[in-house]
Order: sequence, then C-alpha cells, then structure tokens
Amino acid sequence: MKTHIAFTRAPIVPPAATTTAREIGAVLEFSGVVRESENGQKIPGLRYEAYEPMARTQLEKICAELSAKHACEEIWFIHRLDFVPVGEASLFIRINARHRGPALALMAELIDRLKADVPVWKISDVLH
Amino acid sequence: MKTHIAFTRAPIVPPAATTTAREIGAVLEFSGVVRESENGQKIPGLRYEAYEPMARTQLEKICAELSAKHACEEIWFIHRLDFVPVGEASLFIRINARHRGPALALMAELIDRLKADVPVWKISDVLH
Amino acid sequence: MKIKILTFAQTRTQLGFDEKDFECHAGETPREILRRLAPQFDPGKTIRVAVNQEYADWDQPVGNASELALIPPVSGG
Amino acid sequence: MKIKILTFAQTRTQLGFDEKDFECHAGETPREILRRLAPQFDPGKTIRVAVNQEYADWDQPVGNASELALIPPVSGG
Repeated sequence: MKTHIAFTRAPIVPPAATTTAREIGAVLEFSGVVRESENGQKIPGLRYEAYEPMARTQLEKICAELSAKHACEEIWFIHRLDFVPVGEASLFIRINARHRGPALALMAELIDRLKADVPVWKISDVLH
Repeated sequence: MKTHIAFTRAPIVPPAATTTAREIGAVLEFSGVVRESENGQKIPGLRYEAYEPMARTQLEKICAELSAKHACEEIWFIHRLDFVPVGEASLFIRINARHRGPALALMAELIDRLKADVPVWKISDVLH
Repeated sequence: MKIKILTFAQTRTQLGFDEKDFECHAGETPREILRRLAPQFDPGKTIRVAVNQEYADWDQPVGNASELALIPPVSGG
Repeated sequence: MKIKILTFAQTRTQLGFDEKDFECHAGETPREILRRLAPQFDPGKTIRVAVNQEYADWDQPVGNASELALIPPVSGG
C-alpha cells in the first residue's frame, strides 16, 4: 500500500489519477468542502492549522492500520491549511483499490480517524 | 435532490463539479475501472450493454428511494456502454451532500442496487 | 394486440433475436407468451421479466402493455 | 534538559505562546511540567498531550523527549 500525504496552503489540486496498477477496479475520491454556515452563523470560510509532523506520522500509522483491515492499493491525502473560503475543499482523499467495498470502508474510517486523532484544527476566530 | 443519469459510448468525462449549493460539505466520487483480469483470464476490456430506458427509470427510482434514507443533494451517474478497455472507467458516480455519512452510505447502496437491479450487462464475448 | 419482446445478454443468444413484435392478448402472462414464442426456452429462477420497463411477475397477465423484456442477471458497474 | 513546548488552537490562546523552550528533567511528567510553566492551566479531560509527536500519558515521565505538544480536541476535515 502506497500513501501520499500532503498539507498545502494553496487551493487543493487533485493529483493526476494514476491507475498504473492494472488491477485497480475502484477509485474513490472524497472532497470535504467548507459550508457557508458554522454553528448556525454565516461565515466567509474557515482557518485550519496543523501540527504537521505529528499529523503526518499519525496519518501514516492510521493508513497502514486501516489498509491492513481493508485491502487498498494506494491512498492520497491532502489537507489544506490557513484560510479556506466557503465552497472550496479543505480536504481531498483518493483511494485506489481492487474492489469498492474496502475503498468505501477505508474512506469512512480514515475520515472518522482524522476527526478523532489527527492534530489538525479548524480555527473559529474568523467566525465572529 | 437532483439526479443526472447518462449512458455514453465514449470515454467518461466527469462533469464539472458544480457545488453551487453553498451548503455542500461533502463531494464523493466513485469510478469503476475495468481490471485486466476477469475470472482469472487476462482481458483487453469488457463490453457493456443496457436496456437504457428501463435502466434510467430504475436508477431514478433507486436514487429517490436512497436519498429519502440518506440526505444527499445531487447525484451524477454515468455508465459507459460498448467496449471499455482495461484501465478505463465503465462507471462514474458523484454525490454532493451536506455531510459525508449520507454520501458514503448512499454511494455504497447505489452501487449495490446497480449490481442487483439495473438492467446493464457486462458481456463476456471478448473474454475468450 | 402486438407486444414488443426484447432480449439482452445471454437471453439474446438463447432466443436468437434482440427484438420482435409478437401477437398476444391482454389476458396472457409473460410465461405463456414466451412458451408460445419459444417453447424450448425456460426462464428458470434467474431470468426476470420486465413489462413496460418495470420488473413484473412471470404469471401476471400483461394487460395492454406494449413491451416485454427478458432480464438475465444484471452485471453493471 | 530543555523541552520544546508547543501549543495549538485554544491552548495557544490559553497559554499565550505557540512554542517555548522550557527547562525540565527526565523524571518529570507532562502534567508536572505544565504545572510549573502555567500553574493556572488545567488540561482537564479534553486536552491530550503528545511527547515527541506521539500521544502520551499526562502522568508518564517525559524521559529524554525533546518536544511536548498540547493537543486540544482536533477538528480537521
């Protein structure tokens, strides 16, 4: 399993889809987009910060752990930091797998784990 | 909920991502790609056929039923027909939703239902 | 009345045509129509029938339907 | 020995710095180090601590770690 983890301060550009492995049958992509309201208030966007080296280590461990459970071939993970305006993606994940079942399961668990354990924060000081 | 259903005989081009609704927080895309072996044999590709008007009606019903269960805003469904070479997508689905949970659940169930009830066939005469 | 019979995938190979207009009457069921059209053909348990583009019962009269399709196990995606 | 203390999100606001080198010894736990650094600060149940970029126990000595980070509830995605 290959993992590509990146943090960027620019708008996320999904990397070229390289299904070089000819046994890939499922490509699943998730974009997490900033919504126009947060806790009932209209916002211009959200500001994200990360403890980058630890976030990267955590993500690598989580991806290794999850792909042992759900057979997937390759994972791309990109999190945008700093200000992300409404309507733009703060998160992009692509999973290549032979079959859709493991890709869907890994995607769901990876996002759950991101939101539980990876040191990335949504900063609310632009909300007010 | 808006549904866009298309069958195409050309390579699938994902439609432009229009997250016009500013309450979309999750965009989930699935591509089903033809693998290089089918039942243990190397193949050049697969040939698909559909009973198109019925497939469309079934998909509309299935999408309506599933989005009543899993709150999603918009679904794009594209199935390629005729010959699809190895490494190219036979299926593309995009789901826009406020939250990832319903998008992931709807995606999983929509593909399951496609494979159970929608009159589209993988033709094996290119396998031999 | 005439009903249009459509076949797909292996049912096309088994029956040797992809569509055919066939004379029938409203009280006939899909099973009876098929039996007259192709006495050797047995839909078994895996082939479904669609009447006017909806899954239907093999033993329910077709009424004034205009289309009857044989639906072998699907395999899209 | 010196340990680098990092803060994020609300812990940065609460402590008023984002990183600081702080004198400590290997037998001290994160809780003890924080108590000396900021006696008014209580991590409560929601703020975790990471030692050398791994989640750690507030009451386990830091050993020869070089980095101690306060991890308030995360909210990425």
